[in-house]
Amino acid sequence: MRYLPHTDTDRKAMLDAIGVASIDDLFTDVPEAARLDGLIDLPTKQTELQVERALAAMSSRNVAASHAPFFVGAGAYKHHVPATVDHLIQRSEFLTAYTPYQPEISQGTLQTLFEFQTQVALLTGMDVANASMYDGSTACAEAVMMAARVTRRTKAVMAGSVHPHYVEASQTLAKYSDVSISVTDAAPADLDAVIAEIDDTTACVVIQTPDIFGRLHDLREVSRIAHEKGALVIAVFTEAVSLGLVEAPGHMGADIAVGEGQSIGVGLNFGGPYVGLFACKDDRRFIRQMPGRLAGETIDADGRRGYVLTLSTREQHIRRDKATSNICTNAGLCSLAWTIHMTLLGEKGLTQLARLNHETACELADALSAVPGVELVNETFFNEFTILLPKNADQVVNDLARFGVLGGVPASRLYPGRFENYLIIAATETNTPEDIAVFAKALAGVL
Amino acid sequence: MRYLPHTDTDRKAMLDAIGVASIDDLFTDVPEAARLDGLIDLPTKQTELQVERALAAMSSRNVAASHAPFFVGAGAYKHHVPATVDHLIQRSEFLTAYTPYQPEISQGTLQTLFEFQTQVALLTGMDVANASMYDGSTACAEAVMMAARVTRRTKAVMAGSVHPHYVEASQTLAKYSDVSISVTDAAPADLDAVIAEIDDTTACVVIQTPDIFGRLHDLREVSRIAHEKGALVIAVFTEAVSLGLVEAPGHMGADIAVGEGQSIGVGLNFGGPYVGLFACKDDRRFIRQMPGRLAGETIDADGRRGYVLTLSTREQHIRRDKATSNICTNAGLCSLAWTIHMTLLGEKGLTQLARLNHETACELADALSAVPGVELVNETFFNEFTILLPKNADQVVNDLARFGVLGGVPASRLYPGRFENYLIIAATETNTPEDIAVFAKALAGVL
Amino acid sequence: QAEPLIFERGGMDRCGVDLPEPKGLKTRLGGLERKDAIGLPGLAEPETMRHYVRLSRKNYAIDLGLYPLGSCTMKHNPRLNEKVARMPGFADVHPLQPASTVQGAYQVMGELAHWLMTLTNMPAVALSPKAGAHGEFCGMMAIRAKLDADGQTGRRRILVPESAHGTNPATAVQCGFTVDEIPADKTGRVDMEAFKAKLGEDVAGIMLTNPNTCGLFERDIREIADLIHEAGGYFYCDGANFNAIVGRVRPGDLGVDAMHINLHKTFSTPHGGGGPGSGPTVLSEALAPFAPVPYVVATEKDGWDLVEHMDEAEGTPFGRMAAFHGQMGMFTRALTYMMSHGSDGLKQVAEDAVLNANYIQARLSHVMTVAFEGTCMHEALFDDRFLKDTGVTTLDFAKAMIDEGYHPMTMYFPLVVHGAMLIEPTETESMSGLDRFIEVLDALATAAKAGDTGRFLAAPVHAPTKRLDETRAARQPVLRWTPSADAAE
Amino acid sequence: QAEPLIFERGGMDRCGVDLPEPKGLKTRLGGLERKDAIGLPGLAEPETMRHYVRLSRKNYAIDLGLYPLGSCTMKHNPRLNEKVARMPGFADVHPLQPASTVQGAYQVMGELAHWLMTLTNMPAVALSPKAGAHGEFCGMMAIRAKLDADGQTGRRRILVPESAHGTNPATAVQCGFTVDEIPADKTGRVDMEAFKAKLGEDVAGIMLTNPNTCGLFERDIREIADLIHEAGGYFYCDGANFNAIVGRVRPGDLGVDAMHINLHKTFSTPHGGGGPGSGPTVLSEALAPFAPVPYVVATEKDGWDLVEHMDEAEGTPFGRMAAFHGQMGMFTRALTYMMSHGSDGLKQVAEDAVLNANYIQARLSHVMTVAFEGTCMHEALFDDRFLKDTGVTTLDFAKAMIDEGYHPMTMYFPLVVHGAMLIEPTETESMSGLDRFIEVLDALATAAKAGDTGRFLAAPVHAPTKRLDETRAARQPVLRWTPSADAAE
Repeated sequence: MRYLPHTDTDRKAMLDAIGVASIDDLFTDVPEAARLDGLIDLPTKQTELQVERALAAMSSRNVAASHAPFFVGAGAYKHHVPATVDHLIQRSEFLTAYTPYQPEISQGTLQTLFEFQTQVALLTGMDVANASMYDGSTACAEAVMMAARVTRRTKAVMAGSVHPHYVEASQTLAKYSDVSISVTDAAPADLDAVIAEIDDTTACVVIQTPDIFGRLHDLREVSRIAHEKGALVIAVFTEAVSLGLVEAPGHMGADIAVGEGQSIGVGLNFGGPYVGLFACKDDRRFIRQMPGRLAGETIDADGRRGYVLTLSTREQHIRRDKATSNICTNAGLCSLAWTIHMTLLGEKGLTQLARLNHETACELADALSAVPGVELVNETFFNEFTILLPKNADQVVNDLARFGVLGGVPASRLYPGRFENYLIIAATETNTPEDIAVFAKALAGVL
Repeated sequence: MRYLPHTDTDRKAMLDAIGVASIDDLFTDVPEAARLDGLIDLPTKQTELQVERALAAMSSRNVAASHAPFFVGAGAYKHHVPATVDHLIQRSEFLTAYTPYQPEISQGTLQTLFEFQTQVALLTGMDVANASMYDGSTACAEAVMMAARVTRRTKAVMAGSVHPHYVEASQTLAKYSDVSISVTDAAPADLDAVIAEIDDTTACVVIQTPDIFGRLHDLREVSRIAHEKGALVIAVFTEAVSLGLVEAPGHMGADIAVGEGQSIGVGLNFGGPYVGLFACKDDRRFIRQMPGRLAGETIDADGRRGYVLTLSTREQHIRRDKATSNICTNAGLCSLAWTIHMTLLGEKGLTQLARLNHETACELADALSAVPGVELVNETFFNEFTILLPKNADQVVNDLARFGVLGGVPASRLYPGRFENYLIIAATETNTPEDIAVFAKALAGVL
Repeated sequence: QAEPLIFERGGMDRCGVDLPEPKGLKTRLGGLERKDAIGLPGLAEPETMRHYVRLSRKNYAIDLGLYPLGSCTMKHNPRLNEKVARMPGFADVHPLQPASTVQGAYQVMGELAHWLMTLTNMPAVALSPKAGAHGEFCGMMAIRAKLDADGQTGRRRILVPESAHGTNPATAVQCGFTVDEIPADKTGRVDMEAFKAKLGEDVAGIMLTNPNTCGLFERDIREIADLIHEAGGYFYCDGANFNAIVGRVRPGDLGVDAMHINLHKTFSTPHGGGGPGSGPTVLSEALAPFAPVPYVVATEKDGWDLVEHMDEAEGTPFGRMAAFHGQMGMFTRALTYMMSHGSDGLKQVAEDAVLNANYIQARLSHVMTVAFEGTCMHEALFDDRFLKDTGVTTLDFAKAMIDEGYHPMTMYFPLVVHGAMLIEPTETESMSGLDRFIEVLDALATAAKAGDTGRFLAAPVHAPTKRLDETRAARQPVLRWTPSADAAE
Repeated sequence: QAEPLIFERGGMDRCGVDLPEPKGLKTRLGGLERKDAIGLPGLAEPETMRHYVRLSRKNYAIDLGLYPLGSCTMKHNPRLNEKVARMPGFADVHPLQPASTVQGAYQVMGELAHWLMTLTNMPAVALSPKAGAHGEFCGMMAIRAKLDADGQTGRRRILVPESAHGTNPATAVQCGFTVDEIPADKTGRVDMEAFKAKLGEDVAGIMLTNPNTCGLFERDIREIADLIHEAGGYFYCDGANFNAIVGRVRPGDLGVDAMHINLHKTFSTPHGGGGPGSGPTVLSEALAPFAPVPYVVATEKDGWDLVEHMDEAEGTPFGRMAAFHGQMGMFTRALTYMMSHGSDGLKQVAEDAVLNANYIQARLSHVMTVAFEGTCMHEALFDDRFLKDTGVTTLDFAKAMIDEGYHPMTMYFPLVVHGAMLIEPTETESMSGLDRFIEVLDALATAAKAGDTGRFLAAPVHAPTKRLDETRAARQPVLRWTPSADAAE
């Protein structure tokens, strides 16, 4: 087999050196009943050519986002990723390295993480950030638990317009803890409902902006009220590009900002792997309760600057059952892709990219609003908005797919049994004027 | 522009440091009449996304070999290249390095070339090989010129069954030299015609095996006769994989062996870049007359083994008008791909690969021979053979393409006005039994 | 050479992408435009390329040499897997596209699930866990949900061997359990007497790594499974070491109720400097109904569908682990890897992994001290007795390995052994490669005993940095760059 | 660390690919089966990966730092180009497929030809030359064919400046010409009086690099063109330095008859450790009819066709340069690069390239000796006067640069300058990057003058090897590995 270097001669020589007669002699600790005689009933080995063809056949059964007018968002967005990003993350030294436990031979990963942390902090307007989480949804869930630890309170309030998957992931993590989560109704007046729920037992409020329907929220009022009651504000975002144009959570009073970084550098990947961003205030109470890895600056024996993983006394491998989280990986390679893409963009590119996204969405909103029977729900949006249709949105999306248009996410897919005529639509810099025209025409056709 | 690091502020500061007022001041040596005022009439800069889309559109107008039953050969062959090969040649340190003129910081390239030279020598059964040529056809042309220099004779005899492009490339290189090339008729009794042409003025005979029609030739008799008359034998091959199963030119009396290495590691690439293999006897007269670069072993100041480019007194940058060739590049990255693929294969893989190619061709030959009206021309072949059709082969190939089958090369495409009903067909390890069945059925359909 | 941070080299007006000029349309942001500069420097593409290529060269990697981190399974990462993961039908599809446009993606999930269930002989698998620890969480949530469904609300104590990965106790607590440690016996395995003594009506289950973190197969595993079941608890198996037995032993045959499978270990998806991982979790008949959403199911007409809401599920899912469907990019890689090896190749993987570890243990036992007698599984565990009175610690020994061109093994874990050195070579190392590694360790051990202490204390000297001050980093945390904080240099 | 050769590590029974077992069919080889073992060792995939990754790290590369090789234009290689070249419609098509199945490939050739002709203001281009020297051969063959067609059989002398690339005289000879050298004047340009004196009835033409190899624009180029034309000869322009003027000056406006364009220089296809290159050659009205086959033509119905036989051509092609149609893999990369830059970006390329070279020249002129006065084009030429009496040669100075982390500049070329150092930074270097480079050269020059000779003579000490003995390699050539020849080590 091409990945296994031993010849049978090698194996024999090694068994001799060990002093056993056969490989079976090394498996004698396995209870006899569990020792398999032959092979497990699965196909046997295949050549590279065969495997590549089989997987290519599966790949070809999917409609790739680049091969259709594409408007699907709701937590994952189609953006152009420069070729440089994918080239760099495939460097052997990044791709095939492990967690930088030996910092002297891991400075590449560590310095990159330090850059990542700084970029995330700047982007979110927060003080510090960790070295990434699995994704936005788990980052959100961890933030809720962290807020409870910091405040020593047990009630979390989540706006109903937070991505339902994020709400569910948070509920799962909190399920058997002492934290209880109350979710407001996903109605237009989200923030009022959230504010109404804040009391002296509230650990945190969780608000997404732009929210799942694409609406922007000003966090300043809710922050003021929450802080008055001793509660923390967790700001959530699913579209990191929005922060190039929209006010940062850190500048609107958020104590913790979490979100999905997929838009920058990572690509769609059918939902994963993605990269969770996690930032908070520079406060000892916060940092000690942070989940996940942190890279920090230090010096070496010669006094020269270097980086290490630090503050690991929060973590499971040191603290075990007292750890802040059971997490022991970050989204390493995805955070690297994020940092490289962000470095290519810089302030200039990011703000321009954000503006292009917004303008494309504005044009799309106008084009779709002009389709008879279609009503634009949003007053505000960044690159995603919701429309109200005269018929079932799920059916419309399937009809559009038959016309070759990937036309968004029916709100009912996220809120089963609700919002059945609502369609959530995203536009990015990858959409051309032709895409928009094709979409509008197809939509008119299927309504 | 994304590849240009200067800001306008930088440019201004640099002009100041130089002491000129504007960039135009650095172009004052250009005659005024030739100084362009505005922009050349071509499109202006485009984003990465735009360019990628435009090129993808062009790419999609072609039928890729992997997307159709594919049997086209005649000098370039579809083989599976392991993913490892393409990954490694994209390593920055290989991809973006130059010719190893500074050996101390080019040992990666140099050692690889040394390995390449050794592998080529072993594969061809010759003593030494150079660091590669542009491709097989130019390697062939250079071999003819080298033979003339070595023998101080001026007549070259080429078999008519050498790839016509190779013959033409040789004729072009010899055109204004004192070497004259006589080409025998591309008839069945090729070698007899070549032997008949050998006389005391003959510098070399050039024979391809497998030849353009796929036929194998035993070089021993012609070598004996050529050597008796003081002529050299140049063996040509266009399918390097054949040497895993067929006797090597070096073992049949060849003095120089040249060929196309594309089959190993390189891929189809619509005809280029490829990698020319060039090997010869270990004889001072030969080596001094060899074209192209050579890597050689030496030691460094500490006595440790290392590699350098060597024997450059043959080359144009030293010898100028007295050089053995004007060549000053090799097929660097392609020779690297070749060496990596050959290392993955090793003796075991190469011989097995060759056998699979041959067996697939045998099965294809049987399947096509069974189609009514089709006659197999070859008595011997490796992975390519010629069939005689009851109608024009060019038309048949076009008809097959409409059925989605890429069915070979009409001989008349290489010999204009001749062999109009002959079709040259290649089979490789990438052809499945289904491919063969589809081809036979389609062929029966279009005849 | 020191590589500056991008913040020290980039600029606000520098940019490595080209974008069309915005049209200047009126915004619809409701007045929430970002007001101040963000402060993110950019670099042109050539500078970006160099910065990260140069940084990369400060890393050690599998592609450079042996990476014998015990418990991490640092095996060769085939590039075919990378190629497949980038096929447009996998890399460029959205998780919420209509089912008709992602049948091939669902098929990958379906086929991967089939392979994992068959290899483990377990009836269900949850694909969505995003890493090993997330998989542990999945399995323990299923156990908790099952207990609650059965009204076993008094069962809240989870038994965890002291040699366990730290994630085990952390996960148990996260699911509302308390942790009760079981000691190891003198053979490095669960002390059966102690284990039995801890069984009782409040026991929810046991979390056991097998092969365990000492690199040993738990000989009494069937008995442990039977006893925990008899006691009314469940058996969570930490699958981090599945590489040692894949294709030869099926955890389902050992009485396991839940086990996560690290695709990034056993099935060779790349570690990427710390992630992303992927931790599908197989579940027994008892736990299967509680599997989280979403999951794929085969439809009647030869297609696939996704069950993504709890009320659509057949059972009673404990919830959703994360947004969307799991680490698709890892699924394609792992499936590619499994299909490449096949059932025969995977068996060979386990055998060669175990062969290699035993070869190292056998050949180094005369100079280093093997922690437990007998043959090991896929990793060889040494302790620091051989360094006694040398003044050289396990850490020093590890750093000296760096100077010899090797990544150190896992240090100080498992905790049951003093100064542990846990060496996992994996099956993708050649015999000649192991021989060179063994020679180096032999020479180092010999040097340490011969009193060449300075060499160890100063190590590493051939690495991109000298030994780094981790204490300082923790005492005076600098977690981001700020203009003023370029202090050291 | 020394990396052994594969021949020292691989084995005949080791293999890094999987293939189906052959069926054992009867062969049809006519008894020509290979009899003896070939002797090619193999390695498993993981070992192959490590071997070549480790070797790669012994190379310097553009992606690691400034690579100021004069005359080589070592600029940034965008990865978009690599991605495009690998699109299946380009990388996985055969040159002899039916025209209907490769229209997109012909389109690439057609569009590339359009860009090249427009940028040079020349009416024809031959795409098939496989490298710069091959392009020279193409252009000189066209001149020779034109002369012969016009019965100018007495014209066989080609004028070549002494500063020319070695390929120029070698190529001229290859086309049956003799070479007559023209000296340079004291400004580093063609000595016009000497040039005029060499004109005559046997003159076939001139081969001139412009900007020339001293990095200077030939101010009298229009006069040279006119004079050579008046004398009945043709003007071959070596286009190696086109990067300095692309987008700002069109060679066709200077009276050029033929010029090759190194796609791997001006248009950034990667150098790949020495190739592959690509040298399309533009031709004037006079030479166009002699262009080699094959070439693409637009058909009436919006498609493309390939003219591949001489008798199908409109003109009288001098022949075929090589099999198939040229370096398609370089065409796609170069077209991608041109479209990315556009006419505005390419103009900026020339300007920034010239700006950077002049910046280096200006800032180093106080410590190093500039060969010729005045501003330069895209490369700065220094001689070794500043090293006089220091005991340090250009070679030593170059090797010392290696220890400072830089690839040396081109040394001892052009020949017209003593101890030449030809520095071409290219436009993809940033100002701050140039500043660092300048500081290093300044410090080295200062050190040399200060008598710190040992440092230079010992250099490099921070490279993968110490200085290598090139004389030994040439005197006792070892051109391949043989079992007995592992002598040194």
